[in-house]
Amino acid sequence: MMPDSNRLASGGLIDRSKTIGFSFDGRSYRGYAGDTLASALLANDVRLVGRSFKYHRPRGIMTAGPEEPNALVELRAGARREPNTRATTIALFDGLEAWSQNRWPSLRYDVGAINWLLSPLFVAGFYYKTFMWPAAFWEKVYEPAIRRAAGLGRASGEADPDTYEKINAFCDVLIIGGGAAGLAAALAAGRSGARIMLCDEDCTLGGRLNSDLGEVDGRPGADWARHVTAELEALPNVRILSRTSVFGVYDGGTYGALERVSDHLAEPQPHQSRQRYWKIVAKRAVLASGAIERPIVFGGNDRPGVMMAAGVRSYLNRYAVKPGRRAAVYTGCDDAWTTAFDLARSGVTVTAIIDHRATVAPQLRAEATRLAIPVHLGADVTQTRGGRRGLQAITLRRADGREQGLPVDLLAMSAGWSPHLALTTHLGHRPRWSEAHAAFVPDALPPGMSVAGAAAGAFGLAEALRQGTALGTAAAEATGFAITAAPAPRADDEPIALAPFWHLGSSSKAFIDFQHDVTSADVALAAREGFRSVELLKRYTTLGMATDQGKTSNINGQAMMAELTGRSMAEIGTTMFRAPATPVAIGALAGHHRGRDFRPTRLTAGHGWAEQSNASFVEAGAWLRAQWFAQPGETDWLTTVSREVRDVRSKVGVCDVSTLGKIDVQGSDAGTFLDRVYINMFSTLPVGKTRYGVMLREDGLVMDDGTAARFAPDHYVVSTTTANAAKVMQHLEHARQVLWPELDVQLVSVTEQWSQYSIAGPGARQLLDRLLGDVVDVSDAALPYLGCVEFTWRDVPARLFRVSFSGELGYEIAVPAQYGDAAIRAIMEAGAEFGIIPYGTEALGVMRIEKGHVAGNEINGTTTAADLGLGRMMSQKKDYIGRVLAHRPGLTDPDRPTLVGLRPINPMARLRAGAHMLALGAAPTTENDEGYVTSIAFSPALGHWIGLALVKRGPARHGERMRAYDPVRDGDTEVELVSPVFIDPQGARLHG
Amino acid sequence: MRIPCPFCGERDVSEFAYHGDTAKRPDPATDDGQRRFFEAVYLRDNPAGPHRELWYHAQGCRSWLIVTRDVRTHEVLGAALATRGAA
Amino acid sequence: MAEHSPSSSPATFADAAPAPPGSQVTITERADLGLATLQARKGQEAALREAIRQYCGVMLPDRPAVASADTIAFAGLGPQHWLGMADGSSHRLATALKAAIGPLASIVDQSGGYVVFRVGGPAIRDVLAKGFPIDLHERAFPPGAAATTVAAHIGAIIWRNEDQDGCASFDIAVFRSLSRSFWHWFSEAAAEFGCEVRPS
Amino acid sequence: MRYSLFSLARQALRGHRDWQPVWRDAAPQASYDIIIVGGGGHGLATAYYLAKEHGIRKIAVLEKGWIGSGNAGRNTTIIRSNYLLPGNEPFYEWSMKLWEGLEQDLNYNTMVSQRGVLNLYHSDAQRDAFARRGNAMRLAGADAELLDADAVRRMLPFLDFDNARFPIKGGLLQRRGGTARHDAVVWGYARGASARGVDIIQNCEVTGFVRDGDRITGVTTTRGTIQAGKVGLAVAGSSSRVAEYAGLRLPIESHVLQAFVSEAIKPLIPGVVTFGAGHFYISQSDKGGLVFGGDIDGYNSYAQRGNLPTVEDVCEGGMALMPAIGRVRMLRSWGGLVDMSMDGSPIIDRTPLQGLYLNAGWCYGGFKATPGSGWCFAHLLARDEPHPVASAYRLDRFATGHLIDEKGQGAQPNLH
Repeated sequence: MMPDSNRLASGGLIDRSKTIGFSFDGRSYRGYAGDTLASALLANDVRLVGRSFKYHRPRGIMTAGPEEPNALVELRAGARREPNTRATTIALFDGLEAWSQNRWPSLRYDVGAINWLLSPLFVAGFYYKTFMWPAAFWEKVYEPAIRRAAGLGRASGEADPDTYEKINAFCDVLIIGGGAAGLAAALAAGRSGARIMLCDEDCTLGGRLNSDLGEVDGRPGADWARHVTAELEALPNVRILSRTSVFGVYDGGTYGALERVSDHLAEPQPHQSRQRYWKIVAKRAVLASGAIERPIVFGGNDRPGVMMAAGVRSYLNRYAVKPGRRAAVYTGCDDAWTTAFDLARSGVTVTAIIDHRATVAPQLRAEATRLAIPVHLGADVTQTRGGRRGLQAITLRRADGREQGLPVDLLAMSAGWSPHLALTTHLGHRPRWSEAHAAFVPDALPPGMSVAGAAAGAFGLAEALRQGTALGTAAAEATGFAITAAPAPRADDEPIALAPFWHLGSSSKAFIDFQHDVTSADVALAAREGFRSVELLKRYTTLGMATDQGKTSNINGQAMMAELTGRSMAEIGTTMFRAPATPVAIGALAGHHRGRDFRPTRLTAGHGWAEQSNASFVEAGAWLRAQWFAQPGETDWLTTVSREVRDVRSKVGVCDVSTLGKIDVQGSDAGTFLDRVYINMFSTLPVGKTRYGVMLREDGLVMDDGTAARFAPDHYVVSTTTANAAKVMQHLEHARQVLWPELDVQLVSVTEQWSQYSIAGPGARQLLDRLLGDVVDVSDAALPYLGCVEFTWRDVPARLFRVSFSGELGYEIAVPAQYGDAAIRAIMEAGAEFGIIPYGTEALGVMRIEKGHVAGNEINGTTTAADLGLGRMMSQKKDYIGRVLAHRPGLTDPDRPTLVGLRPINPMARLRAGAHMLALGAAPTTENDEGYVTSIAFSPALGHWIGLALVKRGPARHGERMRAYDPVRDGDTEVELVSPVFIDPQGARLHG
Repeated sequence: MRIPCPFCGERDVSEFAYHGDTAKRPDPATDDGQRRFFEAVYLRDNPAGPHRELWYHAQGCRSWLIVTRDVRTHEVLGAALATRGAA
Repeated sequence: MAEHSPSSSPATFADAAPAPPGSQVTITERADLGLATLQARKGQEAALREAIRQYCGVMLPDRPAVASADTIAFAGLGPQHWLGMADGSSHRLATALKAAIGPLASIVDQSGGYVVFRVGGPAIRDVLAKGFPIDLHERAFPPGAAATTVAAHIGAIIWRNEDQDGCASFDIAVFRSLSRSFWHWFSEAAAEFGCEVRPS
Repeated sequence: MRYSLFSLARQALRGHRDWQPVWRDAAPQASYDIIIVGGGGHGLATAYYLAKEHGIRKIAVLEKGWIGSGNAGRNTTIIRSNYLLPGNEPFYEWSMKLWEGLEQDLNYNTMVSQRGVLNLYHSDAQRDAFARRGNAMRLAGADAELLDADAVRRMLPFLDFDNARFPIKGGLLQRRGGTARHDAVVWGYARGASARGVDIIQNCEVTGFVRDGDRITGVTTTRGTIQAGKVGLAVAGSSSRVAEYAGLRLPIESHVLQAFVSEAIKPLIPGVVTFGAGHFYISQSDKGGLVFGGDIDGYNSYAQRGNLPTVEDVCEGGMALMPAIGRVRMLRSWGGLVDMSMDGSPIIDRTPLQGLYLNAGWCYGGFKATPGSGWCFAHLLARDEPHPVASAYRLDRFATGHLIDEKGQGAQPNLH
């Protein structure tokens, strides 16, 4: 075959000086810059491009746009493979590689085509009626077969190697669509000085102007579009985004759009994203998204070579490609006659114009006569014939009922146009049926949106230009920009006449949804079985649910259902369009936020020091925290953590606790305020003291715990857990602003301001004395347990708190975070002589469990203060958030699981958190479930595992033996319930 | 959806945290406190129409706002600082 | 103790590629910047404004904006809530403000809380648009405008300076713990334009 | 007509001319023993079991639109019984058992597919929380396996194990979990109920109740007043609105939950996978589309549509978990109105009004509950006592404090 055999010698918007090599199914071809894959395939006389979903029917290119249902390919290879990519929208690039889909072993010889023989069985919903026996066969036999057969293309299965970006944009007027109406709107609005964004999904602005031969302002439409584009590009207030589809309308004038930045290249340039997801906030929008041509439902209408009439014009006029050699046109609409005329002028033999209508405008007939095209009015195409190569002949039924065969390899069809109005319905507004347009047209619109051109049912060029100008002007004016009225661009076309018709009864398969192989028989079956709502029709037959979103099929299916059930189109209505109006790559909507950039990482000021100290890190919410610091020779984490615990309890250790939330509370009512948010009293806390406190939610359950330190009568610093810092801040702001705005209290987060290090162990005081002795007295008398002090250390403000989570003599020292790195190095240096070691969150956890302190595992949103053994802290003297509802019977039930300690009977046995507590001998059932293990640790001091658990009536059952039942880890351990305080119950070490 | 913060101006909904209706905290001293608190905490206004609700501008000025919003259309009908509008 | 933590400059920029010729974006850290939040005590807002005016000649803005005098500036963060800024003062700004204002406001040192980046260059708005969900256009965000918002999941305070070298210049304050993530996002967003890291 | 391969083949030879409507499109009669308001999965299942298990003869299901037009057709089709709390787990396990026999019971292929549900964990604390859940499942007789990272890697090699912000440490697997074809569930129950004499009345919106003092004796509708011995509400998403007609305030907010489906592709994902460090879950339908979703938008809504922050959040989670889906395109999104209850768990109970019964508060998890919910609601309506596995779903539990709060978020519905 001659390469490029269907290319016209001249014309079109392609650049013949730039030849592009590409391959399809492994065969090499040539095209030109400006081609799409579809136009280049047609130019090379490739007609069979894919196999249909269910019946594996041979399929060819049907349209020239994003509504294409048939010509879907796998584009690119390896990790960049993109399934289901429409050949009609892929700009040709050098080295492009595409593969047909849903066939095996090859496109021409597809074993799946055998399904065609079984097609009488494979009607709508056949699987609901069968495949039920034997039951076990579903997952094993039937479903795997169905799953293998379904889907079209294959995802790569590898991580997407390209990058994506999100961009925010704001404008006065967003114009969606850069065809005649959109360009006219942009020109009118752009000249006003308003900030304009113009988005068009094509690589070149102009829309149908690039495919049709009509003139605007006395020059060819495509020329006019170039000219207007240049003017718009010169305006600083206009931003043009080509290759950009607006895919969704959201609340508040927000629009989602996808820009295909480098899809027209083999791969993105360095630092270039593949696609950008734009989030556009617009005060006004003009929708000029055009219209979609409707196919006709007749027997064999899916054969390669049966194409949409306007698509054929695109191939002829824009791409200089003849999609066939002998053509016929089948329509009920004036517009498609132009296709016949353009074909004839391009040298294609047009054997017939077959119009369903009995009469048409005389000038159409005159032009047909001039071009020697036979015309059949009141006639239809009832059948097609052909092989894998596609269409060979059609059967024409004349007005008098006689049928005749016509040998053709191209049939251009058109049942008229449907406004592409998906974006008008995303906020729940429904279109209305217009008899005049024989189409659904926009009715109520999203706030701020107007619709111009074919999208509004103005199918003629002149009217589209007039509407675009008028609505562009109005939109700019509405955003406060004055317009000097300019006339609309001129075109002298006639309004398009059409008579709606939808389908012909046919003995063979007449396709409605080409991609999902939904036929007229399926719609009839749905009607018979009661699926009469258009929504049920869609769900039962899968009409419109394929990747083309029913752009070409919905209306025909709905019309047929209306007819079958004796309802009008207005009565039956249409299904709703929902975002995205054009399918959008999932990667684009994620943008930068994947891999390590999924969420930002918070690092403490001492992070670099910890890295240098061989820390292993653990995610704690957004933070990375040092989990342990392995020393040379330590090969497993338990050895390291046990050593850290022993060293703290025998010498001294330091732990970075900067991640704990810190809230600065000031004001003359600060004490009163804290009394209302904590269950215990804080207004009575002396200056220079800290106190442990518990906060409840208003529902009476524990929200968080921590300490508050009082540095002045009107100044407290509250600490929160790492996990709940933001939640507590929000909660306190709610209390301050919403509940008690009358109080004089101010809050600000100082979590980030202070680097804070916990120094614990018998050597802690000596170390601090060495470090700070010249500026602060750390003696027990001056700084007793729960004391706190502010001071200046080496010209830097610092704070010291005598608090302990480990049960050891403990302090926390805080310095402004810009000095946090210096501080930890100074602590380590001063601590060297005392044998200081750094310890991580695991050792911290071990020591708090040894002391029976509750943490996030126990404060899990379902526990009361009493459950955690903190019930006595609940003040009887005051009101506080959560007090009233904490006294509901369900929260004071003595049977509630309550905190206990656990000790394994076999000292070698390992405990695991998440095990459930059962009485010895009790069957493992939900009814016998008495609680669960919340936290576990290996206690180096005791030499065995210990645990904390919430067990029904736990505190009354110390000494009782139970099972810690953990079937998911094959665990079933006998344990004794004990006090949760395992170490130093008298607190001697703490006060040491 | 965009919320007009009285301090920051109109911002995307993603900057805000939602709290629910504007039920006031009952007087804890009354006899039927538990019933009143139960109603305030659990029985929510859930109309299909304009709804007065609390939002927190967590990623902005940290103001609590009372926003009136039609929950059928998501149209925001007004927003005020809770410190002023709570009365 | 005057060393900087590794989560801010210079380690933040340690992975920065050399700026390609013709870079259209610049970034630098405003190191040693003094920062302090002020919140008016109940009923003291007018007195606080007057005290600040007398102290440094600045009228506290009642909206998201920056007002400045020679060496000190205040950004409106929220109702009756400001961020004071002074070059080279580090934690001493809060001390100085407390001495000057006394009990009219709750004053809190935040010099360690934020890292402040100064960004500019001809393509800076195109870079910021990839993260900042606010309108930074000339008309919407003139010099002196400020906003607290979120960029790429990172909370940020941004304000616009007077233009520098004919280009818009912005300062961006992010929590210190997030400065490395912020830089990572920024450097990726700016890569297509070329990004020059300038010493502070 | 009984469905089978044989009947299908016979009809194929006859051009499928003899198929009958799957359910009768009934007109309202003057009075019924029991009226179910809401023609979704729960309402239709309730009617089916009332007729089949309890022999109630005069039942009507009133649907304001077309059956299945609410959440039954707007979910991500997942079935599982991997709950934590004793108030929940036995109920969901009972529902799972009903799923396992549903097709044979209904003679309708609802495509129940037990391909497994895997919840990934990313930290030791999360592993232990999942172990607690898995153990609770095992106590209730459900299946649960705790997998380590290697086992997950063998199942799903294309997850991001190596470059992740939150590395995958393992997962909790319920092999019996999976998906079912949501619309088919509606149609199957409708067919079964209709065949047992239930009147399924579409385009019949309830506009009020007929009261006799504190007793409900019927409903007013857009198609006239209908008397009833008992009225059961199964109108999740609109529960507060309908209950308001009876003067009831419910512990429920209506929220929007978005979900998404991609273009169909050849099999990639075997079962259901959930991300433990973000809001994302995904499965692949038999038609080939990746069905995925995440968190609710988080504000009251009756709009059946959401906004972009949630779309982005879901896709970010998806890309963080499985960057192999980056080039797969999102094809459709939808929004369902969900009843978010104050503790995240449902309500199946009598109301303070005699004759009025409530099935509500399913949050974003009602689909998997469909058979169990219908079974237990039917039990309650027929016998006036709660079914044992649903006995914790009381309406007064918020007042008494007997909450069933799986996530521990308290009375903050948008966080459940």
